[in-house]
Amino acid sequence: MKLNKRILLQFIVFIVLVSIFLVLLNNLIVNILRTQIGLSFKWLLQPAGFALSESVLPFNPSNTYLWALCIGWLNSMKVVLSSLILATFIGTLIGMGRISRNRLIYIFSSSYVTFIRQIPLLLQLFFWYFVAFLSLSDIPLGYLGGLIQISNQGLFLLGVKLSVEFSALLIGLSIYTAASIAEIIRGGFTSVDKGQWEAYRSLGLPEKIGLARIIFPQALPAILPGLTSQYLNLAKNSTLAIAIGYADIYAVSDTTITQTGRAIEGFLLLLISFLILNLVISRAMEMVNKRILETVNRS
Amino acid sequence: MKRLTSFYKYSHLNKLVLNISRQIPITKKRQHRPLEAILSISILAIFLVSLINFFNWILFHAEWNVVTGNIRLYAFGSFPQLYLWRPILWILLIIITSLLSIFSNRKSQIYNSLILAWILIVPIGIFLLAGGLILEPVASMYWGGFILTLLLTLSSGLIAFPIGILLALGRQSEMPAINKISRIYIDIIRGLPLITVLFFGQLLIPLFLPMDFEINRIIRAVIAFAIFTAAYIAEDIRGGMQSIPTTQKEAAVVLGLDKSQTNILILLPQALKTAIPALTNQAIGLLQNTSLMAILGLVELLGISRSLLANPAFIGKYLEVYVWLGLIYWLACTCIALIARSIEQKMQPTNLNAK
Amino acid sequence: MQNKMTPAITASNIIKDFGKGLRALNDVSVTVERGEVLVVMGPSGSGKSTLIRTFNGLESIDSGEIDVLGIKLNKDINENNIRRIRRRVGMVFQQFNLFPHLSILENITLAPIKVQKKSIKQAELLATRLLAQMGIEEQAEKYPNQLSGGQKQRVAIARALALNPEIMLFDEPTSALDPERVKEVLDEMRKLAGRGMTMIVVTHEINFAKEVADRVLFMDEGRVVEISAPDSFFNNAQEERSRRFLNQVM
Amino acid sequence: MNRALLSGLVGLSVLTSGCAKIEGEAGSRLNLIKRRGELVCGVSGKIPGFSFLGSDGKYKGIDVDICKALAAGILGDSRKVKFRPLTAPERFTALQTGEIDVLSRNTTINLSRDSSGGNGVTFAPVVFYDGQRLMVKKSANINSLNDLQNSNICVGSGTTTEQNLNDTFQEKNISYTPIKYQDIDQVVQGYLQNRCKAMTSDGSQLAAARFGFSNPSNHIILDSVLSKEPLAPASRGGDQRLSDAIRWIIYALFEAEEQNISNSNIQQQVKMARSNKSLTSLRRFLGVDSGLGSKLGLPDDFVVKVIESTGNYKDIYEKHLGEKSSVPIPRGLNNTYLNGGLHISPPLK
Repeated sequence: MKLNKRILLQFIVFIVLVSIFLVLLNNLIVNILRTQIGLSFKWLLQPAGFALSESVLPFNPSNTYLWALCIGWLNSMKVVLSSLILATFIGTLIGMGRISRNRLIYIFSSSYVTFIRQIPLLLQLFFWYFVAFLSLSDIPLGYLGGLIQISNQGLFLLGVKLSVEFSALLIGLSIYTAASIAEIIRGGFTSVDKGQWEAYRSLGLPEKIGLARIIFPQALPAILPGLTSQYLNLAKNSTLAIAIGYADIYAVSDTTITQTGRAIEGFLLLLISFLILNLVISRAMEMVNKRILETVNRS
Repeated sequence: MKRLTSFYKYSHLNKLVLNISRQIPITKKRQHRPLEAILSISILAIFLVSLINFFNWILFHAEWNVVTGNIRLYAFGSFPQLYLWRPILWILLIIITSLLSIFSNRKSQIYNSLILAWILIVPIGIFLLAGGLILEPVASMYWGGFILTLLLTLSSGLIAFPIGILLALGRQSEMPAINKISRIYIDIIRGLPLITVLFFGQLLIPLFLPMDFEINRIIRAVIAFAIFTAAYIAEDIRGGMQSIPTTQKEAAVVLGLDKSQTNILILLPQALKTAIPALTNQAIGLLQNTSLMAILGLVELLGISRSLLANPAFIGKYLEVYVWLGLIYWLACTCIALIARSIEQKMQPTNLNAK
Repeated sequence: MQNKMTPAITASNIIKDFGKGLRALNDVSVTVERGEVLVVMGPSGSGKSTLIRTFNGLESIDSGEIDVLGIKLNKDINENNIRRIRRRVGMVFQQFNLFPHLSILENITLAPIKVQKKSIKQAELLATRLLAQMGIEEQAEKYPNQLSGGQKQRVAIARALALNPEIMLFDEPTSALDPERVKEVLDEMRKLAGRGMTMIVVTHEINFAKEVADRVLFMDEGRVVEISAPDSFFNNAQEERSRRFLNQVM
Repeated sequence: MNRALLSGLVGLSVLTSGCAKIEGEAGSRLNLIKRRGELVCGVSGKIPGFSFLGSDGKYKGIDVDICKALAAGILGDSRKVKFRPLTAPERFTALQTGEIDVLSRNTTINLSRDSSGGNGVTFAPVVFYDGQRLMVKKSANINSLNDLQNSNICVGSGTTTEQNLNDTFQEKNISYTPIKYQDIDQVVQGYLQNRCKAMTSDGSQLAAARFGFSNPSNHIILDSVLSKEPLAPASRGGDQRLSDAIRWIIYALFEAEEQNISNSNIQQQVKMARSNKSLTSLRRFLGVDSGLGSKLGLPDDFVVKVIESTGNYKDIYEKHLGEKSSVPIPRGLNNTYLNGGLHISPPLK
């Protein structure tokens, strides 16, 4: 009797959901029929007719919409991967600062985390783009003997030119994500038993070696899952690129949808490209995870 | 407000001192290494220089008329002057409820009715803003600025929370259909950027509705935020439920409680308590995320600021506006954190009997 | 009450597998009479906890049959029967398993109110009486983590008794306690036995077993090795394995 | 999905859509507006002179006043209008889903937008003739498009502006990098901050933006016109009663200017028409003799209501874009045909 009730409950939930779905689908079909456009993906092969401010591979307006979307996706990948590295770097530093015995470093990194996390990322991006970068002059400021140059036309890193949009997005995303990564790193380190810290200190091991050889390997298993989800968040947040004029996958889709009027098709493609982006990151992290755990276990 | 900030500062300092003192016994004797000293001094120097520059700008270079001249717009959008008392009353109610949540005693009658108060805040707010019955109606197009940000945050949070709980329970359920549906929902939504969900809400929801079926864009935004946030809340609560030892469930069923009683009376309350920090982050995230509606054309706090920046009188005053917005968001998020922390502290069993 | 002659629990040939060739219970048969105190002993991993957990359906069985107060359990899970049994059988765990978010009083009154649909007043009256019996009535408003281990376990016993069960199962009730707290819990169990409660107790407390038990069941590797009166078990165990065990623990 | 199920679904949809159509014809949106007692108007909200948010929280500009005129004509009261700020991508969806009644958001008429196979909206008469142009800094020494070889150009994304820019520059073989922003305020910021050598938009918007700059004379708008941009209000396609009403209210604004009837002399004109039976055309225009309004489903004196509240086209123009306004733009093509412009009203008879 109990079993029947359960099957009935599931059946009801299922039927309700399916009927909601069918009603929505019906409305969609009605609405599509009404506009007389129908569903089609043929437009993907028509020339896009718009240029992109930057592209990883060559692109010009006579290329197809499909290629424009691919370029948008690659641009997304580019900014996600580079922010991911920078965010991890900053996040690790700040995270270490959060467990530092140096009061100044501790206070600095703590206020970094609380401050950055209480302000919307979108606002931060506006700040980095319109205030920090575009307020600079045309004449580049050089640092480190000219290896890094910075101006309102972008960043020059070792001769590589990065556009302002890319640089602002890179820095904004990295600084924002670093605050969360710092918390994960800190959590990982504090999850290691206090006795372990006391143990290497009482052995007279230098702090650096103790951290690197004793604490870090034990903290890693606690850090990696959190890190993966932060990387995925970073990828998702990269869509805010549209607010500061970087041609990422969302921005290109948005333009495409406006120009073609193909909202549903465009939206579907956007979803698919995001699923792929997510998949790439989580698979890569799985591999890294495995690799790291292997080496850690070996050493 | 003043009391609130000083309270925060105080507890923050306390925590800081505690943290530092906790680390002292391990250090025994602190060694000062030159590298560390240089690092400290340079951090301090950079910090001070930027601070001085910043205050210099704030006091002597910034032109604050873009802020001071438009406070009403930032706060209420284009809400008609005549009825401004309504949103003001609502904000006062929110402030009072927040203060009560922070300062009231757990055993007091007030504390027990706080949950109801927080739930009622949303319909009261909608009533005060929209009007109807005895109040003159005000169309939602005139809502904007901070009250719209608040309304979006509170109402989507209120809708997302029960959905999140149901999804978390569904995700734990042994019934395959319900389990699968919840899981698919959670996985898909969590895999998507918020902006795409909002985009869906603003541009595609109308396509899924019957022709001429008008649905307010603010409602569509709330639906989109709720759809999005519910998936995250579900995962946080599920995390909380997984952290409860299975023996709790055993103890409950042995007492003859059935599945739903076990879930509602035993597992959920404990899961919610463990999930409070995570849920706080969700609430803060939700408040911040409402700013994305500025991209999609809603005039909430960030949106109204961008409309203002388009006014010829204020062109180029973005730094002033961004600093001002940053301050407001920071204060609002800090308030959420404060409320959550005090609730969490009151829920600690050791504090339960404390006066 | 209606059939005083039938045993409280009859387990016949029950088998429980944990998979991977691990057999937790291997053809166990045992009968517990009404009013009897059965102490179950054995080395760790011998299956004694698993055995008593099968009596109220916390563990399913793979073959055989259990009859608890006339209600039958077998390899087909019958939720309805399990629920009927649980209403009449109380259980006390090693780790107390009190609900940390509820006060002591709420812990005890929860099931009477929600399961037996008693009024709040009635349930609280009962709870206060039970707490008073155990000498911890002043703790009623506190929360579990403000209590000592012994107090917690007594609350757990009170919680189980609040449902007025016909059988009580104890799963190593004193193992998690500080030595000085063990006595207060065992005293409560003695009182309970004195009132004629049917009890099945998994424990390592030999003195308790000697003093209170009607019979001792000794298990090893999922099998019942021997089952006899405490006098004969402790002084004159029949089986080699029992003797070896007793040598180690005594 | 099962094929039979799918075809069944489509059949069902056709059925329901048929019903919807019949319903739609019976109840024009005009009736809905009257019943509601309010007109919902979509505007940009970010273009000085056309529609932008004043510090008093009210929208102002020529697009806004067109909406007010429509409200006055349809409902007899120019205050019975609500403004809904819209971004470029959502404007047509908002119209199609019935979220707004009228779109008055500097929208260019073109074939794909007007046709039933395209965006399927119906355009009212052009209220502003514009052309896409480029603005550069004086100091940059740029005189023609060719001087913009290899430079960055700030442009609003997803607009016809972007497409025109691309078409023109490709034709002339000038290579450039578009820096694309979502909204005009960002385009202006990007340009002012030297992210781009030039910004492009409709000439009127450039002029409006320039007027807000701290030093307007440091910027010049190039003579070359990249495209013609006739801007017009729009309503949902297939609703003739509503689109007729909108069209003729706007024509009335032009006609009033041609006849020199403005908000300052309208009462006088009405008096005159009432007392003098020989002024047939004036009496018809002002609704003293009944007939015209009712053909549109409007009150007979709709013209009076419109002119009373917003004035004629010239009054609206002078208020928001005239020499004394905050965004002065010479009338040029936007004058009546009597003064060498393009605005002309067919006879209101």
